[in-house]
Amino acid sequence: MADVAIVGAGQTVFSRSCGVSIRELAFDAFQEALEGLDITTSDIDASIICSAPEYDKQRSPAGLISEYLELTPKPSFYVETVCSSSSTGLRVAWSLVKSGLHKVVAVIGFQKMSELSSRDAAERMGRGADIIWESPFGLTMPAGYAMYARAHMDKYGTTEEHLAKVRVKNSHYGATNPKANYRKELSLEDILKSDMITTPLKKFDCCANADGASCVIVARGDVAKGISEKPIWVMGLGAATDTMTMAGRKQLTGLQCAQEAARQAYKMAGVKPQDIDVAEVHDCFTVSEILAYEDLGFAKPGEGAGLIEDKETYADGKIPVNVDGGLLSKGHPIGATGGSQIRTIVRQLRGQATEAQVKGAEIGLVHNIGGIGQYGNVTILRR
Amino acid sequence: MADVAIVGAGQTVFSRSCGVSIRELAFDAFQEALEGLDITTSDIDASIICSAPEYDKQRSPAGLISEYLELTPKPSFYVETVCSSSSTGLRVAWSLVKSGLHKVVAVIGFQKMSELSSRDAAERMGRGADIIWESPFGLTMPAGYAMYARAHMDKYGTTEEHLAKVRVKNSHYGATNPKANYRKELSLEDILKSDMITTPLKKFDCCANADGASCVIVARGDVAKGISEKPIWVMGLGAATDTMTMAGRKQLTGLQCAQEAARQAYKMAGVKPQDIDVAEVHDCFTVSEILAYEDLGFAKPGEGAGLIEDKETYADGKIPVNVDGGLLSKGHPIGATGGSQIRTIVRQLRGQATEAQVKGAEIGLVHNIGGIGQYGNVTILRR
Amino acid sequence: MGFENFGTVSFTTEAKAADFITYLEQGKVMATRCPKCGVSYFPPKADCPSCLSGEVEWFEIKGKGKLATYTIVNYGPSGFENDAPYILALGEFEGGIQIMARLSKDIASSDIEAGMSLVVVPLKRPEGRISYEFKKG
Amino acid sequence: MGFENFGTVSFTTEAKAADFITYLEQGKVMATRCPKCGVSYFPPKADCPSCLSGEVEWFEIKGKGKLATYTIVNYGPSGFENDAPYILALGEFEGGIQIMARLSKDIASSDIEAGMSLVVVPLKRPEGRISYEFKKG
Ligand SMILES: [Zn+2]
Ligand SMILES: [Zn+2]
Repeated sequence: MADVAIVGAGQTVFSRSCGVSIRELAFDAFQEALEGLDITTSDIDASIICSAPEYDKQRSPAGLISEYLELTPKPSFYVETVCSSSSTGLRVAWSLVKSGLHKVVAVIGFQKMSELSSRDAAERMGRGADIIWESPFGLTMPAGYAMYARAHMDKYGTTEEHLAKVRVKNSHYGATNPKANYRKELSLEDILKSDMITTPLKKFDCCANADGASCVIVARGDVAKGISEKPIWVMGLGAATDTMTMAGRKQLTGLQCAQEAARQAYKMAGVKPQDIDVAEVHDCFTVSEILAYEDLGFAKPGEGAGLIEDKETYADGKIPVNVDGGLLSKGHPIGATGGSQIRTIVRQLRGQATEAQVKGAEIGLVHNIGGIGQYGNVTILRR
Repeated sequence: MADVAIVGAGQTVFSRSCGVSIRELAFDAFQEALEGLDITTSDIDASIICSAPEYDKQRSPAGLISEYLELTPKPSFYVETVCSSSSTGLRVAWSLVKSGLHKVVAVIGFQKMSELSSRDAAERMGRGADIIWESPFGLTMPAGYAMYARAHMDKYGTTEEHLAKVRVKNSHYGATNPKANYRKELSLEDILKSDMITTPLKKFDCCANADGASCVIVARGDVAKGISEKPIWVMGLGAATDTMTMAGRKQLTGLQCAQEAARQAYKMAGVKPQDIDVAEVHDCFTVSEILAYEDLGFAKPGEGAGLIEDKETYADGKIPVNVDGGLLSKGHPIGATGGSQIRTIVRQLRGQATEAQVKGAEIGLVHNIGGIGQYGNVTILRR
Repeated sequence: MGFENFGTVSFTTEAKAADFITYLEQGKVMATRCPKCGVSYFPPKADCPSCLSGEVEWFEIKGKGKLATYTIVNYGPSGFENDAPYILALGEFEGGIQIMARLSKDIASSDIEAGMSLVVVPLKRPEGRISYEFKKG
Repeated sequence: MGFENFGTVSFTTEAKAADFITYLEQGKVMATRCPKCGVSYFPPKADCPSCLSGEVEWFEIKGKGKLATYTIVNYGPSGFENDAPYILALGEFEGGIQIMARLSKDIASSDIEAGMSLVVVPLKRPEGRISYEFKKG
């Protein structure tokens, strides 16, 4: 029986350029996460600050954000797995609580990507791969995912239209999400005719950089029941790592880190893919969502494209996925993304989603990937 | 009763310039940590990678090091509290094990500070304080500690000679530590006549940048007994955070984050300062060691200088401190430092210290501080 | 206007708290206070973590403080080479406000002593940059 | 000699595995193998994590591989602007070795297909930099 719960979840609007400092961004997410909770700042026993440090001008932002939110003298530290940093933060928060060290822990993710010039940002892109062996060839995040896309197409017949249909769906839901950066509905044609970035991925197959923050408050079961009317229980946690290099990958048609993380999470939660009522998956690229369908067991290997073709991942489909618009619509402020995904599932399970509420959702799943499939994180939550 | 143990601890030689890559540096520490243990790499359930990211050219080194050490597909992530990153790593590893998620966890700390030009390194120095409010004045790590030193001198009569005597002791022990970067014995005069960096701290009051890695292997109690002949038990863990800004500090004659971390660790371990047989404290500057004496309760507030004056922190004194030479002799490869401190205490408690073994040491303490007193970590270990 | 001309080197520019700079240009060193719960903040915060309000008001730091501690920095980090030596100090002011700033070049090092009386005043630097510093109070 | 002239942009230079570059200058693309436990590594490792030995030996990657996947990159990151478009590919070679490199400019994009035969060869770039690439095998 789960005895660690999420009692609050908040996020800022994700935008191309927030115009405020990272501490102020964090405050806004923190404020939303504490809304309606019967606690104050001083009830938080520890904080975990999550981001990708290459975008921070501030060294060691954990101390800075702790001071701004008056979380001192409670322990605070920084956790990172690139794009899945705040899911890793949730895993660590869970273990801090479960181990008995703490009762209430805040997981705060943020990224202010607009702080860097686009040239500096592009330089960081180049250092995301193995800097000795693969960065010198010009490997980037889109190129890595593009190689997965190509392999999937060659093996299973997935097409560029299938990829585009993921974006059609996500742009449809993103249009009504007030926290999303990109809120325009896109047609299949818009997407297919957009600029080719790295074959077969086009501009609209890719999510965009953003500024934003998220916050998730985790509490011990007994405490959770006392402070929140609708605690959401952490049922399963999975995490796995794959090689940094593309050369080391043993499978090119799916992310092994996600498959392994899913296996762990389902096992711990005691549920199966067909038990999931609503899911958030890491659609940094359209292809990533199709890989996720298969890696999570929503479709068999090679049958992910069929799921979007049949619209089964729409809100009224067999397994609604990214009905908040996903990273493709919301934008991807690296350290904040996992927390935003968790927030969506928490709201779905509480029946509080203002946009596309999946009726009667009881069990939800978050799939959050760091890097080009380096870090896989799967979290299963229950109302 | 403690049921989480340290089963292995290793470190590289700390040097000004290691000439190898960070992954290879990590390998050397990992190799030493696993020496004599009845496990292989595949028995390690998770890894925590610790460093200060400003010195890394590689983005997200956790994935890189995981691949090099073949720790994939097990989860791996990055943890940071500047200079105390690997003590934070130990705390997180403890909770991952205690919570039941994992049985064996590796904590790998590293830093290759020589990777940056000295100009780039100095630029990082400037961003270690609050970059909006205090960095623009030119606040650096030495200047922050110097302000603590001045306040301590003014209030308690501590002198520059007292500070220098800490370095005399630490250089004495460092001279025989084969892992230390600085292995020359220094006289009181050498130290007092060295270049003034930031009053009252002189060149030899300061530790130096270094390259190095450390590794600590943590295991669940029952597993620990099976794989190690001499497991060292984790009895107490304390962690606290103080404000990023100097303006926010409520006490200038001691580090509140260390006092609070010590209180937690003693309470959890059920021991008192006088029960500690040997300690490693964070002597990034000579004054830091004197503050640590008081913050840890080895001396009353204001009486720290007396402890070094009376040589009570030498190996044959009342409370031996930094008898491996401390950061002042070893050098301070930021992310690796905590693990190196832990390694020294593990070797002391096992009776395996090759240099200054404290006879019959049963209980040891590690005090590891991040930043200018932002992050305090105290760990109590028992043989 | 943001923090782009604040201090010797600005490491970041944007913040909700940037009104501080507008006031500083007008000759005032300001802190913030939460009108709901009364807590005051220096460095100024644009939000109140005590009551989670996003509304704060500005007030000027007036009166005399006293020197809590200081250090004469002989080597500055990158960008500060021409400033060194400079004296960093912490001053305690009314209402529990503590400020870190430099001691004015007017103050001879032989005159510096713990507890000495200080005021905090804006400092327009020759290159068009702006800051604040401590003078004898 | 380290990795300072490897690829289009070198992000770091020092490594125990830098003998790779010496061999590359001699026209050989090499991997490492642990003589104790027989495991082989590409990218080459200077240590063997399988048996924790720090001793490895070098061997040349010979023979033909086949194209596993690829992408035509139209926009490179900083420093790669002049290279784009370039084609990144993964090739599978004997003994479970997989290599990431670029496809040679000799290969017309219309000729590229999954499974095509490849060899990996050193590439001396005009600016004195060195790399390796896939040619038709
Ligand atoms: Zn208030
Ligand atoms: Zn071997």
